[in-house]
Amino acid sequence: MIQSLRLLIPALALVVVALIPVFAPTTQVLLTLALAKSLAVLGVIVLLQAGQVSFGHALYFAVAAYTATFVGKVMGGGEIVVTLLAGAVAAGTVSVVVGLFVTRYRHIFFGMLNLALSMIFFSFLEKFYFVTGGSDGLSVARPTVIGLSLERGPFEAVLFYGSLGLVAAALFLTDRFLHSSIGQMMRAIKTNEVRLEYLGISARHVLLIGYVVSAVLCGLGGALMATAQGIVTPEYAWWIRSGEFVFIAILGGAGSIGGAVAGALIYESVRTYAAAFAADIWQMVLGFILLVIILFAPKGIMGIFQGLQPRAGSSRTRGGTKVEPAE
Amino acid sequence: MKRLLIAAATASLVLTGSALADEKPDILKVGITTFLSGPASVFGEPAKAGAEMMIADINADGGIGGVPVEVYFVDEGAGGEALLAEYRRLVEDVGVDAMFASISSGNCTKIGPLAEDLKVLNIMWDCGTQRIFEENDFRYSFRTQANATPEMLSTVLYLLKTKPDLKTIAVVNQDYAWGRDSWAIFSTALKQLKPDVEVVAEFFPKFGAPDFSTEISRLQALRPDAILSTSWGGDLDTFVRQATQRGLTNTSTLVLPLAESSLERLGGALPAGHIVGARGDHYFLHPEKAGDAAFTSFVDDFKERTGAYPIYPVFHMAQALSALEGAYKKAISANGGAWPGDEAVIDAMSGLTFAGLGREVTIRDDNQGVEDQLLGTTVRVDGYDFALLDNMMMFDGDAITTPVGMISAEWLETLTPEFVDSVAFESFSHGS
Amino acid sequence: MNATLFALALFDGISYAALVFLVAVGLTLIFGVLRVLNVAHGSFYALGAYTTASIGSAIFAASFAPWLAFPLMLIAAIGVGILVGGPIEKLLLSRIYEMEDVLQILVTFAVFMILEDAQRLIWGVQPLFEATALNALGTIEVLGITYTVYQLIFLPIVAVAVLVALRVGLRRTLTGRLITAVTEDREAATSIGIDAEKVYLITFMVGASLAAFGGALASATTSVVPGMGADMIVLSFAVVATAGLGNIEGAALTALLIGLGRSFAVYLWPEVEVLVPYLIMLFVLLVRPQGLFGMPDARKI
Amino acid sequence: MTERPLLETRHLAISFGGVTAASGINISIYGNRRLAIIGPNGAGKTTFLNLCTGYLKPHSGQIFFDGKDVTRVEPRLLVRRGVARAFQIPQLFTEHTVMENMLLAGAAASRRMSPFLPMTRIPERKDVQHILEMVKCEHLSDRPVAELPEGQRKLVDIALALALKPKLLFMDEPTSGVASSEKFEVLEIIAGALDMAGVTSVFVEHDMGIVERFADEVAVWNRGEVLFRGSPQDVLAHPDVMRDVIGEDA
Repeated sequence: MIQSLRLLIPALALVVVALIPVFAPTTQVLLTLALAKSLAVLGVIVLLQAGQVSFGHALYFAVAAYTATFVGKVMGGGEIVVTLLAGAVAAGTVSVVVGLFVTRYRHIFFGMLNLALSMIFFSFLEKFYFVTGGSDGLSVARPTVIGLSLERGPFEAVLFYGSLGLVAAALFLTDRFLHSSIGQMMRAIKTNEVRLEYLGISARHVLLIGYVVSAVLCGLGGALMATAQGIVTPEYAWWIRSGEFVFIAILGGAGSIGGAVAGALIYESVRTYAAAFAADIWQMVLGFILLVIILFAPKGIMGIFQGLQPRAGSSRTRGGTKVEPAE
Repeated sequence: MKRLLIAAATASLVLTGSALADEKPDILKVGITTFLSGPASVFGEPAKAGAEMMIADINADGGIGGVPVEVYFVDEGAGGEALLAEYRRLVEDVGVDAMFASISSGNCTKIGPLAEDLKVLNIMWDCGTQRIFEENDFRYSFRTQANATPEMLSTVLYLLKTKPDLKTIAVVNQDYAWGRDSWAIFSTALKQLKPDVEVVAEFFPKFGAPDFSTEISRLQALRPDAILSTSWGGDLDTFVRQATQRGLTNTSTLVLPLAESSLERLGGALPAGHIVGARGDHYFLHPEKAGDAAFTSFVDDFKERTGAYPIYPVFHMAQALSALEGAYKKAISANGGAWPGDEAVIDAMSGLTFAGLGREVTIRDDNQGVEDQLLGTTVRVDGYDFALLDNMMMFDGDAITTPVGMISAEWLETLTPEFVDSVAFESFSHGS
Repeated sequence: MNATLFALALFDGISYAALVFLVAVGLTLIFGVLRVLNVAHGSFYALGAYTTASIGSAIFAASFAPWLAFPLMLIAAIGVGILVGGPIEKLLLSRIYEMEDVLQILVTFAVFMILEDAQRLIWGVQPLFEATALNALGTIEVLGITYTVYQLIFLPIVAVAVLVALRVGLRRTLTGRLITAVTEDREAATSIGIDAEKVYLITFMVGASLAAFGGALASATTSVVPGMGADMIVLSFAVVATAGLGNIEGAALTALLIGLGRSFAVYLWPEVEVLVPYLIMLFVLLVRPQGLFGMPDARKI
Repeated sequence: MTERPLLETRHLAISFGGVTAASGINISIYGNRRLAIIGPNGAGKTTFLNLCTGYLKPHSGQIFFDGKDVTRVEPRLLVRRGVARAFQIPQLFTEHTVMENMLLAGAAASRRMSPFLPMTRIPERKDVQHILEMVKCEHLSDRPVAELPEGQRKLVDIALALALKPKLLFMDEPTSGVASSEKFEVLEIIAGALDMAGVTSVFVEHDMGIVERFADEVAVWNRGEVLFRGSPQDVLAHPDVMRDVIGEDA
């Protein structure tokens, strides 16, 4: 009963998002890009549960995007199911190797090591330009969808509704994961890692699992972004993009997985329209929004939303997942 | 009289009855992507200022075909997603009639297929990668200037003509697609045209590198005859200044195909005797425009308005606007004076000849523009506190542009040392 | 690689390291005391460079004496530290010390975004270049290679002077001791009546001034362009993490390591040059998780 | 034939910057007993616990648990062998409720974790509920631990350790921070739970009254050494102990 109520609001929200392009068709691609980004942000939020922030998750975004592109090239266009899967698997694989190293670290060091690794990959993408196309990147051929070759219009529609479905599934599974024992142990890393060790649990191991989950989510987002955009560039791995994921996570509300979607939708809209109507100061606009959110609503948009409904809010904060300002 | 964008009127047949008259719009909307943030805004901002001035002139004369032009600028520096999203918004929501995109070759590559999907006239107004029309067959995209191949080939030609005894060369390029691509073209051409030149060092410092001290030390030890750098903006300025400060310019000749855009900023830092190019025949003291009142008054107005002389992106913008105007005129006349449909304007772009603020440019069958190339050697002249160009050569665009249907790399491989003397060019000296 | 080339690589590495140290040391100082990783640090670097270059261009165009370039750098740096750094600490950072480090970093990230656009609004996008200071010192020939005295001799001297001044300042002066006390144990320092707020403010202004000073010194050798701060931040992070967060001498040594690594890379294997700082960082942290000079902190249970 | 000790240390030594915190400790801890460790501040009591539970690695010496060498074994691996620990400052998961803390321990103990089964529905729920009842905290199930008073936090801390079904439990001052009027009551509950669970325990304690009442055996620590060991009565009657330990403590 509570479980079904808990899912009602997100389900309604997704229906609303699904209907936007019906009334404003030109927003469809923008929404698809925002949904792709929201998957990456979801990944960042998973790590935030353990109190860890990665300033290098663009690494997985880029690894998956380039993998999807190369797989598409090898297949001569490719099949979207295969390219997305390949991207996610590549991100997952890299994250196991990197995770074994970075999960030894916490907080600033964790964040900065991730940053360093993503910058190495960024430089690599720019350097090996005979393979990666350098800073101009590579264009991504339009893949088939379950064997069907689609024109731009139908393809974009399929991509949008497919992304929506993917995001819904990712939200559901991530929610289940975070409420499982392992997910809760992630939060335990944040509050008391020593005790976790004295329960016989390897905090590194738990963090590694969370790290891989978050990387796979980021990877899915990156592969989807590459497909929707039709191009991959090294900018996918640039540190400011990682910062942007963290930004969106906080904007949406780091404690709530729904915040990933809400944050990404709002961020993309603001960014796009700011770039259009305040071309000279769009960064400044975003900076001020970020400051206002952190100073006056540190729980993000979802926090504001929950604040409006005290009942729903208090019942959720308990078993759920929220990031509070440190006491 | 201040009309600048004089489209070369091309005689065209009036195809009676074959075209339907579209309703004449109140406004002709044009979207322009340009860099307003990031390092490339050194090109984007002057181009934007130039566009605003030139469009004001067009509108003062009644607009294009009697329709005033309204312009929308998009910041390429806002990143790929924002750019593509905004591009779509302008085409689908605002309903622009033409898009000018873009400065970055990467963005041109991204936008090419999108323009095909959206079926919108897309003028690639500044980007230089030769791949665009060699690897794609676009209907809706056109480039109203040359590409990297003629730009680099003309640089090699100028270098060999002015330094026939060239023995050694080194390169210091920015580490991104342009830096790598331009070196690939340059070195391929050089190897064909003068096979015995030795490349003694290849440096690709990262884009935006603040310091070239180590590279300069190394180059001082190697003492190559010439040092190529296709860098631009702050990177080029820094490199040239550091090279001059440390005396590298006394021992090697700098070959700087994009330095026309840095001349004024470099001020006294660029000494005489170094080779400068302009990505086309773009120069605020264009040797053939000295008596052209429209040209000189634009240059003066631009200097007055922005505090600097116009640089090649401004000239590229002029060409794009001139092409747009020319295409509409051609299509209107083909339509018996009635307002043409979108597809008719696209058709009119093919084979169009137009002129911006330099020589005429013609759009070929593959939608690539053919443009002549101007290079010169720096000279210090009284009355200017920065280097000007002397010993200029203007190379014929037809001879140095990859033929339609060929890939540049393959075409360059077919060149021989005799090519150097066979290419047509005209010489000019400063003040001539 | 012969002895001459080795020496040349050494010179180039040292002069580059000097500049890197000057920027990174401010970041590490701020982190040591405030425990905030300041992403906006790169913006101070850029502001220092812009201020120096634009004022310099104006006054030297009016034929002021070239030696004024040196005091100008110092004044510009201190001005940026106090007038920009001060309000940022007072109005923003002072409100977030109790927050999670994620939020703290993001606040400085927001400041970075705002300052990036602010620079463009104030100075436009055309590269600035003002090399009066560098030209005033002339050149020197070493092993057949011409160097600028500014880069080869002046910058390393300034870096060493700053290092010594910081060491002495932190140990011998009252303010320095207060800063050290807060660095070592924030609670204890506050409990014996040290005004931590004031210490934070002063430290932040000093740190920001150091970054701006780095920018001011760099402005004589490089073009001042939009976006110049973004790269500097990442490099400074690498230095600070490799050194051990909050460690000033460590930052000096790491800067030297990175500077030399980079210049030797240019001589031996130019393709890996950009990767050098990160590779050094990864290698060091693999062997010593807390950085070269960092102390592992054990939790009391 | 003598009984094999559950835990045995041989010549265990460690020092921190010249201060010796353990100087060759030899001690055997036998099953089904409660051993109290007493001694003045700085005698090395907590260090001994940290060594036995793997938090610190000895500079020399060995530790055997259940006859096997466990020197330098990581805490979490020691836990899996049956050595649990409660802390002087309760170490809890402050963003979770009491029940969630216990469920984390339950999940940790079984180490069978599905990534999609909600923690609230794991099969170990019954076991941990029972342990909460043993420490008389079942009524606190849904309270966030951050809200609990110190005494109850101590109990939950011990319950977490018991949920691991250890053979041996180390407790560092189980009654510190508890109001003196409640100390006996708290220890009564702990002792009852330990008996019910059949867990051998070692606890550091300052209050002689509590030692006398709840310990089966007492070991006296001083300057990193075991000064004396015996029944509570013997120890409390020993003159050195009276001088070195009680004298200071009183």
